[in-house]
Amino acid sequence: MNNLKKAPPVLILEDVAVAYKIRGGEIEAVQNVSFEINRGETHGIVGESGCGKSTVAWAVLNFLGANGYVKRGSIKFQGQELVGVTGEELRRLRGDQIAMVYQDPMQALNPSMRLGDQMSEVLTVHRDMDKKEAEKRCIEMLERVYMPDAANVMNRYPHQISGGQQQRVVIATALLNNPALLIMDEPTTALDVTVEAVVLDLIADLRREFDTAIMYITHNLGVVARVSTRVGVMYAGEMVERGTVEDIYKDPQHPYTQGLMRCVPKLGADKASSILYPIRGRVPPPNNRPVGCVFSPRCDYVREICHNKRPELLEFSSGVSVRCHFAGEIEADKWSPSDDILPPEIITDTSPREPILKLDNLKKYYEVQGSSLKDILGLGEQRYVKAVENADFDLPRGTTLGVVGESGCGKSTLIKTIIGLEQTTEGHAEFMEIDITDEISTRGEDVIKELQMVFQNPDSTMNPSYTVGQQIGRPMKRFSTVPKDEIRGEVIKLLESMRLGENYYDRLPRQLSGGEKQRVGIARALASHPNLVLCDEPVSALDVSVQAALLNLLLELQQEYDTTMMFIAHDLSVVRFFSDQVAVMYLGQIMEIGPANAIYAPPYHPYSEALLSAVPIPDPSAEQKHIRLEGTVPSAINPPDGCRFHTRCPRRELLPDGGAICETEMPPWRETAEGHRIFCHIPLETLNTFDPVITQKPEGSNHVS
Amino acid sequence: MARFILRSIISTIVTMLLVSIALFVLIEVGSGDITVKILGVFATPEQRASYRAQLGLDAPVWQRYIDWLIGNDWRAKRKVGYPLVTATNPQTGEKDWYADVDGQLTRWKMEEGRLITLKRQEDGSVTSHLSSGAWKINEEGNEYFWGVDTKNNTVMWMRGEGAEVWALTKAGLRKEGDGPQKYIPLRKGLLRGDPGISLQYGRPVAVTLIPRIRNTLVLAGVAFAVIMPLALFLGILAGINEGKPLDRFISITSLGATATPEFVTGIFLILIFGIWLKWLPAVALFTSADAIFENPKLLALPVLTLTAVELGYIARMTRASMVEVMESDYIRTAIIKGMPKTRIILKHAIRNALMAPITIIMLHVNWLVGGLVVVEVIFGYPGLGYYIYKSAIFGDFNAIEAAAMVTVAIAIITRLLGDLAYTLLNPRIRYS
Amino acid sequence: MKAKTKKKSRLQKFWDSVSLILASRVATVGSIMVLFWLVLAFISLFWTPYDYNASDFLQNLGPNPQNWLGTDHLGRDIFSRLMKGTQVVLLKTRLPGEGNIIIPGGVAIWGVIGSMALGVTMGLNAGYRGGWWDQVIMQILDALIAFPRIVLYLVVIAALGQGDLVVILAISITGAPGVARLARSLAMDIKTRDYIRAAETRGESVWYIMFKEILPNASGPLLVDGMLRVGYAIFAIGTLGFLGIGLPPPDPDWGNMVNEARRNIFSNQLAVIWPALAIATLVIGLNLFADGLREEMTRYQK
Amino acid sequence: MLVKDYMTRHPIMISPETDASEAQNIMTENNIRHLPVVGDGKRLLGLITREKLHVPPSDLGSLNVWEISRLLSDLKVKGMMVKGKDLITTEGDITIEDAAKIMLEEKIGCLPVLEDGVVGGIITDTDMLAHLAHLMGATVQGVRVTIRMPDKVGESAKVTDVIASHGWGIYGGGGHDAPKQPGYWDAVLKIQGGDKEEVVAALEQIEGQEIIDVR
Repeated sequence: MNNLKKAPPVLILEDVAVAYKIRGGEIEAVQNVSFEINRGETHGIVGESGCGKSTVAWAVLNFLGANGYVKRGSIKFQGQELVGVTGEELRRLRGDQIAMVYQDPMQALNPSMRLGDQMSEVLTVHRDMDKKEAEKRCIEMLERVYMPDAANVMNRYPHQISGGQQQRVVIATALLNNPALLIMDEPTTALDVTVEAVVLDLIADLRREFDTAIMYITHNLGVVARVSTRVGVMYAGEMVERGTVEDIYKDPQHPYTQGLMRCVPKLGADKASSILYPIRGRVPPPNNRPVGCVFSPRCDYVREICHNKRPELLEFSSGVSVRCHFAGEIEADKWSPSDDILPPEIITDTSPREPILKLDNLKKYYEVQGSSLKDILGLGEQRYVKAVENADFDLPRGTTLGVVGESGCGKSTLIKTIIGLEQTTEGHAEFMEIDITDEISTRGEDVIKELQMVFQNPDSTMNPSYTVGQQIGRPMKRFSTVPKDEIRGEVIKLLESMRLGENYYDRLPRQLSGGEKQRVGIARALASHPNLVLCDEPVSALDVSVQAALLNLLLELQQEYDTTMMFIAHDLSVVRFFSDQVAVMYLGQIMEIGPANAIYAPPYHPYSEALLSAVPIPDPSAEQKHIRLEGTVPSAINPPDGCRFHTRCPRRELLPDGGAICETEMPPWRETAEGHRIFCHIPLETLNTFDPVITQKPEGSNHVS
Repeated sequence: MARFILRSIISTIVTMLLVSIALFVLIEVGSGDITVKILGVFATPEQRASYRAQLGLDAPVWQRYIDWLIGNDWRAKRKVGYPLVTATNPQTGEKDWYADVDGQLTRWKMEEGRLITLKRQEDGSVTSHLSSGAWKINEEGNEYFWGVDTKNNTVMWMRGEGAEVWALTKAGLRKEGDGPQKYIPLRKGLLRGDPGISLQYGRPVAVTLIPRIRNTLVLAGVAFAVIMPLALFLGILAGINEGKPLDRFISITSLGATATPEFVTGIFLILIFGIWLKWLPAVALFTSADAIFENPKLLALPVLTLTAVELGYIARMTRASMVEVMESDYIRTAIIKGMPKTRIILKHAIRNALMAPITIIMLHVNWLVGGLVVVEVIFGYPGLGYYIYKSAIFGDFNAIEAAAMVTVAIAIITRLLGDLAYTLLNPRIRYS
Repeated sequence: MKAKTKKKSRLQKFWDSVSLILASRVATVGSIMVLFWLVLAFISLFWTPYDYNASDFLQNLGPNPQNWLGTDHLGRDIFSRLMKGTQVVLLKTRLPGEGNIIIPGGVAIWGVIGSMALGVTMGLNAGYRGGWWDQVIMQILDALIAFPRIVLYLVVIAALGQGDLVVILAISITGAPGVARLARSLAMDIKTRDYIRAAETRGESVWYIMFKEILPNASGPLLVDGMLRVGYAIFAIGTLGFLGIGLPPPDPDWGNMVNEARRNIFSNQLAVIWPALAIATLVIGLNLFADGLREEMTRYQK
Repeated sequence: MLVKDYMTRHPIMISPETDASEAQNIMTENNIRHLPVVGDGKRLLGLITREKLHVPPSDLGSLNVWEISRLLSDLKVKGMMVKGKDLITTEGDITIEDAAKIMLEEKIGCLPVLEDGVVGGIITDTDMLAHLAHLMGATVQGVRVTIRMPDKVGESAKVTDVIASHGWGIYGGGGHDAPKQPGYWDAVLKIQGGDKEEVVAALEQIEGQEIIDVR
């Protein structure tokens, strides 16, 4: 508003380089980073893991550990140089003028202190406020961040509140002293999408209210697009491009930014927008960065000069600055993928095929023990965690079923039950016409080898003690699918189809990157040529540029081997890209299941609709409906009666009596065309009237942040 | 929380039970013939058998275990037909067993084939008279009588068939006639405070053990009071100065002290303070069981030895825990919140840092007890450890069982306390 | 070709571990102290200055050019006895029975091997299987831990008498609970990894998973712990010897040497120092070595 | 229009231990004239202004060059700032005109604004001028007319009626007693929607009012 008077930026970084001393030398984790943040502005910093974005944050706070230091450049906060500030002066800045929120709120809070004490000390220490007054302020602040039952929360300990609430406490604490600069390092990464959406809204509100400058660090391009006004893209310790969100997303100049935009699945209106083109290679580790342009080994436009000379930062009139020798010359629309990163052509075979997996009202309950004396003596009522309730579907051969849902929705339990790691409580499961209701120890080898699994975490998917070859060869040996002396050859063949060479055979897991480990994990799952592969978030721990390559590879292999897949993910865009069928789960119950396209378009289940509107989309020009779920996911021990979603359902009012029926009766399955089923009391006619969640903004309209 | 506590208590009880069985079986079954130790290698098999019967060793193991644990007077009572009670012997101050015959404290003895009733009067004197009508008749038509003899056994005599037994007297084994056919050496059992007779001293174990326990508690208590605050302080000090010279010094010194066996430390200390400097008595001269109360200076070297060994361990634990806590995210949060260093340490770190060591320290008490054995042996300190040592060397199984159970009880109870302290310190458990 | 690369990698591995040790000053000092005694032990197999059991000299001599460390109360050369004393701790175990059968590996080593075998089996079962297995095994371990160590030694020795095997048994039993706890916590950690899930979905047997999938990844901390335990075992052997219930003659036992010298402390004060120092340096050396190694390994992980 | 909505939040602040020369630098670099001096927790201790940083020549008269430079380098903000009862502050809840009045009365160019007892922002004469410019619609395009009208009820309504009837909008403006013409009122309006001629033509129709300036 007050745009006649230009206030100086709150934070100015100029040519900052941060180095860590290690045994026998030092590593420059961050080089030549410059940017500034104004009052009331959110400046996003995006980049893949290991690109130094957190280091920048810690450098601002001068918290680089014993072996890190700012080697060059200057960091000016409110006109004063921060580099070199120590002791009392630094302590006064921290928590008062500069506050920080980081990723895991559970770790960030002291487990043995009351939340109230942890919050109020910010006031009592910095402002010398008396305890009572401070507590009052804290409660006010908690209410401002929409914390339910704020006064009560003050007396609790961190483990007694949910993750989303913990993050609110952390944010409230950071804001108590009204800091000029708030640094947020992946504040929503540990949270579920619907909670994330609420927290992101909150951050935007607070920024407006307090005029705080926010430095927002994340790897998620969608989140940045939603919260920031300007954004800097970091790669391998450098800021390669910087500008307003609109400019960067609409017309990226740096080849890396362009590549990034191409490999992120976008939850656009049509499926074509979700074709992914990975960036070849991987992010170089800090101790092994190229001499010239850091991106040169992976760049499609690389020329001689890129290998020898580091590019200067070029500034455009639009305010966008780019670190590339050929910035402005590269036209992103003329790019065409080279063969090695071309996604596989998906031949959609629409002819119906026989189901390979049939689930019939499958249930999985866990017994829980209460903590009252009665329970201990076994007199209390036996209670259950109802992890999976009435899973009921058929999976046709050769197709992929994506299962989405937030953490704790039972999607992992579902596949664990199918694969036999958990005993089914009730219901029936059949795989290739063989009963698989019981645990794996009761199954024959012929069933076991047809059912394999790919895991989430690349760091734990492989046994660190054995070589790649041994691990891929083990299933072949165990199921005797390959004669002993041919195992090596077979493993190498598999490795090659994973785009890993023979030289990987004798490597140990610690010599591989995350993406390579995941490939080996897939190879191991495919080694016995299973008919059904269950994938548990196989790409969610990987960087986007690697993720795309792996997804494409999986698709290719599925076509080659005619494998059926179940694919679990929390990321709706990945699932859409990958699946033929999608099931949406909430609190153990499948809420909606059907062909992928049908799920992402009306009619929606109210929960799917809320999920879709919560997903941050890496496209500032996309418009999303604003639906936010209130409250937290109820405990699976005592799930709500009737429809499990009724406690949070934003669409209940559409029913007579405000949806009284939802509280008492299980909803019916409502079936649309082409096998799309919705588990809801609201009649299809009404559901059909919902608008699509994601639409494209009309061209030229102002983006108001 | 109720669940956690209840669980600890149940586990404690089960543990004690398991330990007592293991201990009993190991000692009573594992150790060879105890009579070799007591009667010497020249005793005849007949003498041994007789003596074993007198000790009740001819009963099956499970029977002996139950007798040992909860006593056998309730079992003997059924045989005698009267309630069995104890009364203090005015001469020795120890308890003697009597049958309570209509309010009269009664014992019996057999003399030249005749059964004599001994009735103890109010004033402690004993009247004796013949009781020929007391005999009962069994199926085979033999006359027998179950009664309490003057050596605190419930015994069975057969009329006219006085067995020949070998009695152990101060002068050695003596053959006696008129002996009983069966013995049940009366005891109240460990749980009721009577672990039996010490074979070494010939007196009830409880009587000899209690002053020893007291002495040891004094030694351990003083040592504990010195060690705990000092060790925690040093550990925290080292932890917050991680990597600095002060930390190096504390760490290396405590490592050295911990890794040096107690007897080595003890001897070095004797050499230094007792022989070279002559500040303290080199050998603690515990002339009486109460010596430590008369001359507390005697405690100095034993306590110092224990401190040297234990201090390091606890300090190192505390240090490690402190270092871990200081590297945790919530401490980082506190620093980023601009909290002063002292506040971070006192308010944020210490409580969390003490959680882990406290359980470990409490677990470690049995290590301390182990150390006590050595320290007491070095200094000739009349405590529990020395007692166990002596009993073990002698093979005095009643004594060693009792003493070992006491140490185990101490260890387990402190562990229980540690669990409780942990519960109180850790809100995660407290509020679940 | 293949064999060659393997050989090279083994050499490489050896060099890796050496450099790991050298990287830590603490571990280096510790390994020097341990090596010193190991070398002495090997030399003593072939040569000692004098007969370790013969009273060839005057009694209670101080250090002199002939007897470097002096003589004991029976006029035996202390240095020879110290050297000889290393053998039974580190290098050999005397089996009971006829014929003086001797097997390689000292009492301390076998004791630790025993406790490792026992503890690892218990710990893996408790940690991986959980549930009732865990409850029962932990209860047994609790009972074992509740015994003060020395009391347990005393009880075992009171029950079974003296002898190398009894000492090994005592060390195994007392050490097992600690190893089991460590193995259990490692197993509980490792069993959450996805590769264990992968093995389970392959339908591997429980024993395969415990010993082939879990154990190799737990071996690092377990080995370091074992190293520490050798120290504890020597500590314990010394203590038992001191109490007069340790390793039986004829071989000299350091703890017993301390005990004997203590009785004559007024006539020869230094005699007590040498064996005491020997025990202390060996134990401290092993401790430093293990400690430094552990620190270096965790730094590697970071 | 309250102070808290128009003040500068998160002003640059310095600690009392800052060197005077450093303070001078900060002011020059960031082109500002006032710096609140705060302790831990942004508790206001004083205010330093450019004028306050000038060392009176009389203090320097008797010193040589070296002594002067030493004196200057030793000067801390602490000793030079406005403090105690000379330090005038305000709360965020007062109106902007009240703040202007205070500044006029006290002849100061800057008011630190306290929120919860700590510095929440500052409002300066520059802010006031910017505010005035905004009020008058200086930041928007449009026709600026000054109309002189009798000082009585209902006159403004005539103007707004005319503007509304043409579908135009008022994007700023204000009023003042007509200089040297008692009983009259000068109203300034920034009007968007019509061009100059249209606006003049329309407003001229109003009886008893006179357009005295159009631009």
